[in-house]
Amino acid sequence: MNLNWLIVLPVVSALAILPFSQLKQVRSIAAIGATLQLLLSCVLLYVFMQDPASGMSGSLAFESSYAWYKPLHIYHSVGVDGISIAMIMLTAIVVLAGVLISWNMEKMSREFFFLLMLLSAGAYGYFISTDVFTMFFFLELAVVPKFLLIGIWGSGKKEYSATKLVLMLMGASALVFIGLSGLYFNNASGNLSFNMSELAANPLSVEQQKFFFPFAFIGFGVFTALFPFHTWVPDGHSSAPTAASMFLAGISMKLGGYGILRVATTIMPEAAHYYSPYIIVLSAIAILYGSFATMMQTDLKYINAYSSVSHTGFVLFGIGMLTKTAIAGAVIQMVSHGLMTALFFAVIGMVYERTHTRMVDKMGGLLKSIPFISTVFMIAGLTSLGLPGFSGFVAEMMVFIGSWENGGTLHRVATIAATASIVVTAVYILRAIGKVIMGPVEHEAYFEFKDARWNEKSAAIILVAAILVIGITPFLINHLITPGTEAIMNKLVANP
Amino acid sequence: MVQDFFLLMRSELMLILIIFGLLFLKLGNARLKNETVMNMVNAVLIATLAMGFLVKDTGMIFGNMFHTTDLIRLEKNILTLGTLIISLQSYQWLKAHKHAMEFYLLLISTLLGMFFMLSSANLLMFYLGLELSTIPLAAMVNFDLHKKQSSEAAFKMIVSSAFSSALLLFGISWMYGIVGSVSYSAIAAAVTGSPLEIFAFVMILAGFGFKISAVPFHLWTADVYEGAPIPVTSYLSVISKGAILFVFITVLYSVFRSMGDTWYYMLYILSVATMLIGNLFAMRQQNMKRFLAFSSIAQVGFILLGISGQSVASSTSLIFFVLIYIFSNLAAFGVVSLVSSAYDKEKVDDYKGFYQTNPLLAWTLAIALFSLAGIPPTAGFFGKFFLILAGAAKGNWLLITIAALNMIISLYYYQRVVKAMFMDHNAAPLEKINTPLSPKIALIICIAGILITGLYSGAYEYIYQLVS
Amino acid sequence: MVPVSHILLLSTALFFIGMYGLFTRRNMIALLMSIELMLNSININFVAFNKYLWPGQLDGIFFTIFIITIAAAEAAIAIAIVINLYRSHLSIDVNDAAELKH
Amino acid sequence: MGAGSLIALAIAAVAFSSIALLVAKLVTKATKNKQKGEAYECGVPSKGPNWIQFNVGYYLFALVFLIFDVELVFLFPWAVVVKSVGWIALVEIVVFFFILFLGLLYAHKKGALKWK
Amino acid sequence: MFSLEDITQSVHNWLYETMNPTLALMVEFAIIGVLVIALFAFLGLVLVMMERKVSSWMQLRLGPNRIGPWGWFQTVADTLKLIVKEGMTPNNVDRLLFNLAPILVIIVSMVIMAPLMFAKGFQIWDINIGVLFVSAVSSLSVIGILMAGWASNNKYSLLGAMRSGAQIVSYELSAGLSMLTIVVLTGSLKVSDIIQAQETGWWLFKGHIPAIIAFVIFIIAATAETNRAPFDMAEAESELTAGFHTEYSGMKFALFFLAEYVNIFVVCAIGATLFLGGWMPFHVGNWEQFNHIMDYIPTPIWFFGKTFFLIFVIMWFRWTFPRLRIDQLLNLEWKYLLPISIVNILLVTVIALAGWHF
Repeated sequence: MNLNWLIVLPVVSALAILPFSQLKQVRSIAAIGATLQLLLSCVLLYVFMQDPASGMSGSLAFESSYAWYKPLHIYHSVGVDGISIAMIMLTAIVVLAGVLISWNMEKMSREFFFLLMLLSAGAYGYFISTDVFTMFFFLELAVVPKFLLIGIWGSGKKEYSATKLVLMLMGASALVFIGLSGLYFNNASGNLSFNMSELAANPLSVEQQKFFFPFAFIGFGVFTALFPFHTWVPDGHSSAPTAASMFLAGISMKLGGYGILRVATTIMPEAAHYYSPYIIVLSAIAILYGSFATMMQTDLKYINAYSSVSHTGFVLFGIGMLTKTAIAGAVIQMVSHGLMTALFFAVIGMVYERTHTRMVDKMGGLLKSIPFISTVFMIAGLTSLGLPGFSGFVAEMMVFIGSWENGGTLHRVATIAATASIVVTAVYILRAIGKVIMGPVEHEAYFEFKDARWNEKSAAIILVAAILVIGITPFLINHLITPGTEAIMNKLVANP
Repeated sequence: MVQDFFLLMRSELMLILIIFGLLFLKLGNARLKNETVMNMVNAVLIATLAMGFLVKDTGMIFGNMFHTTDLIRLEKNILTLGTLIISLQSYQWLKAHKHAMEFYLLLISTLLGMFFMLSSANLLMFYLGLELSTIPLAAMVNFDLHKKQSSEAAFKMIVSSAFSSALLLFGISWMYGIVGSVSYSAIAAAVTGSPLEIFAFVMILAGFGFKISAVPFHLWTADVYEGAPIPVTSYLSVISKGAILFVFITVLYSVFRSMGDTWYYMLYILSVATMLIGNLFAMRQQNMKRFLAFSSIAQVGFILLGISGQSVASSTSLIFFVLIYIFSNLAAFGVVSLVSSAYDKEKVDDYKGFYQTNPLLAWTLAIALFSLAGIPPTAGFFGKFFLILAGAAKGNWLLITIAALNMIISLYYYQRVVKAMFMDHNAAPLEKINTPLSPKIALIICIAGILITGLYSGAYEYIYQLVS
Repeated sequence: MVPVSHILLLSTALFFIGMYGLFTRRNMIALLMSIELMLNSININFVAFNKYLWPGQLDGIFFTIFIITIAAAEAAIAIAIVINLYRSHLSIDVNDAAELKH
Repeated sequence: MGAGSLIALAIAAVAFSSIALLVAKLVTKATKNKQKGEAYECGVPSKGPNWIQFNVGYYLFALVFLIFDVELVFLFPWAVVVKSVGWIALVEIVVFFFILFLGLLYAHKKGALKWK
Repeated sequence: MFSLEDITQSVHNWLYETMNPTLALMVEFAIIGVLVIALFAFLGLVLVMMERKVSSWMQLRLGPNRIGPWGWFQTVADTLKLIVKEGMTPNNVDRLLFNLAPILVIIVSMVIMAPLMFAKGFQIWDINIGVLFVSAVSSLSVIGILMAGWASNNKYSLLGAMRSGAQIVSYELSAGLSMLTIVVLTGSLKVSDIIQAQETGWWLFKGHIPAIIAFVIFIIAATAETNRAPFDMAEAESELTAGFHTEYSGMKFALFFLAEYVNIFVVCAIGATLFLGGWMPFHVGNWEQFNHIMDYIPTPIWFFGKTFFLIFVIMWFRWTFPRLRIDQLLNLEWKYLLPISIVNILLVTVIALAGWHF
């Protein structure tokens, strides 16, 4: 199977949107495109699982390579392993849900869906790249659509948020770029190369790793809301339109974690060991800070945004622990958080559309007027809280177990501190659910509300289904990602 | 010999043909419409461009003063293409201008000067080409005769260009004293890096610094760019700068190759200063032309960084970047020019809500700005990435970090314009602008260039193959 | 015969006097004259080098002739611009030409 | 005699004129008069600034002259060697003059050579 | 054949034998200075007198006739008068420039003497770019004139100076081009070479039509360059009082006056050198006897004779042609003389290359 279809499909659907200007035409094209993407991802998953030779052996599958900038040794090479496929599935699901949620986007609909498709192209391209240059290309490709999506369709202080987001993310890519060029020039083979497997086979000297690892790590880390650089997350998420929030929190934040796994830890394993304590400390701070900050919030979007900081903290936390279970947990947390937060933002969007407010204090008793939406809201909240049966539980559990495997004192202390955040999470989630869903109905007008339309329902159902699949049958996803994580672990173990 | 002459100098001869044709038309009392003149010139420019690609040949004529290689031919073609785009874009402005023919006379003369400059194998030839390309430019800057600003800019332009020529010549004269020849090959063979040679080189470098407006030699740039008519501004910022850069790289790489270590540090300092100052000043500009002027200064900083790499990849990236820069900057200037000629508005604030009324132009400008900022999938990303990569080959990571941070600063001010167009509210945005055919074609070429040049690597590989 | 170093001293002094004039004078014509001074010092350089050090080739003399010509062309354009400027500003003082300031 | 003679001549000129001026100064008697220092305009009192703005035509001629005078710079070396170089020198100078001539025609056409 | 060469050579040798080289050089310079100053004085007296006499003859009157025989000492008396007149400086002038201008003009006209060959072997400096030197230095005089006009702070002066500047620079072009025709024919810029090349005949006769055209143009341009009538726009006394030297009086005025006459002499000397063979005697083909007789006439007499003939021609013009208006004057140069000169120089190149001259 040619992986490039994953890039071609969204690009084609984006271009197909351009000639039309009516919302009806545009959204159906987008929906068809997103559905095809999901189907293609499913096919990919199926083929991958079925192919015993390449599929589950830990090496990359469906590899192909085209010379792009030959004099500079830049190739457009693609390949996937389990981790990538999980990310691709996540992207496909969130994109489809996002398109469905934005079904009634009246304002500049053509541009909106065009950018959405472009964004997904960037994400797919990023996840399938095995050449760090193309990876970087797609990483940056995904930034500008975000800027425009937030700046044009957003709400609140959207210009400020958009500017902040684009500057921080581009700054992050600049750091990534330095790390990448360090790899390009200094790898042990002596050839200039951007190819991941070549780079992994010819690692840098330890000194150079120590120099370049922070660039790559911090660069990717900013995408995943690494502690001092997380400030774009709350502003960006809360100002963005619903679909863009879903995308930002659901996919975009995963780009960083994925990049750290692929580039920082796999190619520079010694440095990963060396910097592990710093990563742990920073991510533990992010987890705690995120959850405490969430408690202060009364705006639903801010609640979800800050909780995202906390949740993605687990991703970095798991990676920083450098144990197999923790890394697997981090991957599952990426998927789980992607789905959960997308669902949460979707449902916040639905609520807002009806109540015209996002303030927790000003709502109440929604369950009585819009039961479907309220139920979904509750599911999202409980996933976020980490209730068994939902995906959040699996992910966090694995991260904690994996963390405990790492016997360092600092690691233990950090693990305990991070675990404590669950309690805080429970507090703010339950409070929000209690105030918004339960309790007395705030306004008479609430009874006028119509429950979710078909598009909202289907978006929610897709996401909830995915959450449940992971939550109830975690071994499936574990099975999918194990070869990938093992490959990373082998690297880490071989180069202490 | 004669055959050589016609073959090697065919681009130059075409331009001379245009110049004389226009002169004769002017002298012969021809009452042509400006549009006719423009179409004629454009047609000949296209022919020149086509001819440039036709036959491959290299050689030297005029007692080894004029040489042509495929690379030089390509550089000339790049400049011709840029000039063609500018010529198409100036339609709006020239359509009713009294002196359209003279404008083309001067324009083509400067282009001819650049061609000679590129083909020079001798500092004398280089100097002649340089002056042929700058002196008419000063007159072009003053082309809006009734505007005070225009004259002021022209005066600044001519004084600073004369001063920089003087610096350059002073260096050349010392070089001549040391080496005894002004031909590139003789100098390259004789230069060893003695203190006196370094003194001469610094003077030459300062001269070049003025021409490419590197900080601290940039003071004239913004004023001149603002005062000049927009087509001239775009010509100044793209074509003339590009030509000088092409020569600069030849001079550095083939004439002063043996002093590479010395000038690496000079370029390092120049590059950092240029990027920083250009960016910091660009941030606070309200006028689009000044803004683009300072941004072009910052771009030069990146270019210097790329040049400091001293490798085949450096030259390739430079030429590649200039090609892309032509597309990007001309697209931006094209839109600014349309707006300016329609409403005489040049402030960034005037662009608020521009998207609501002129979506296509807004997108064009946005893509151009993103390309200038170096954001994928535009070609600017590739251009900038390769330049920095070329510079990074030297392993000076501090420099690379500064460059990377500067990219962020530059992104800040580029997105400011995009923000104004797409996001800011404006009760009375600029009305819909009617875009005539030729600017439209120019913009389409630019946008196509921006989108294709980067994603399709053919151009880069072609240049690389010619350079190495 | 005058030693070459004297001539070079003269030309270098002229060059920097010209540069000083360029940076300190405020009259546009004075600026142009300063530039001419610089260019002439370069001419002296070229001729001196040609005569004393490299009498074999004529490169220096050629260069001088071309510099003279081009300097004249430059001056012609510059003066034309100054006249145009004078018509609008009624002054040829650099300080009065301050439309373009940020 | 060499270049020194030029200096000798210049010194002689300065000496001659200054001696003449000095002698004149010594033998004349200066008288004071209020009207004497005024500018001479045929007895009519001078009005307005005397450094007047003169016809722009002078500038135009100066500019055209500048270009044509510089052409002479090239012609002198050319004239010396034309016989030894041969016919190609004629061809080259014809091209040179052709361009100059076009310039002159252009100036004429633009009315730069018309006294206004 | 009588020659001054022997005299100069023996003086030179004697000087170098009796004293050290530096001193000898100094003494030589002093001699040159004295000689040139003497020439100046002589020219001043003679030319002014000549002008007046020629004018009067042309107008059928006597001219100066009271002082000395036929009034010959009139100019001496005039000079004395100028010396005792007060050389005043008006109040509102730029003092430095005002006083510098006459000196500058004198310097120019004196320095320009250097390459002139007054007789066989009698020349101050046989500079190898003689013709270029003459045309370069002569254009400096316009600076003195502009200086005087500007410094005077007088409307008439300024106008006169501007007119004179425009006129001089314009006509310099065709003067230079016509000089070049001879350079093309000779292949040298050296005055002695040019004269030597005319041993077999003067260029005016040898050079066919182009030389004649060039000669005519040269004479016209020379008249204009020296601000002589009919090109005396600059000091058109009926409209501008006295042009650029309106404010000058006494000795300063005298210096201008002197320089003007010396300039007439210089341009005529150049004309004589280039077209009429300088000190070369008049030879006709192979009339050996005639040529021999001509050779007996001393070379300075040939030179001064030719020069004064040209001066006479220029003075003749004054009373023959009416004064031109400034537009006519510039038209004549830019629309007629310059194109003709350009065509002429091409023509002479063809002749020189084809060897059609004698």
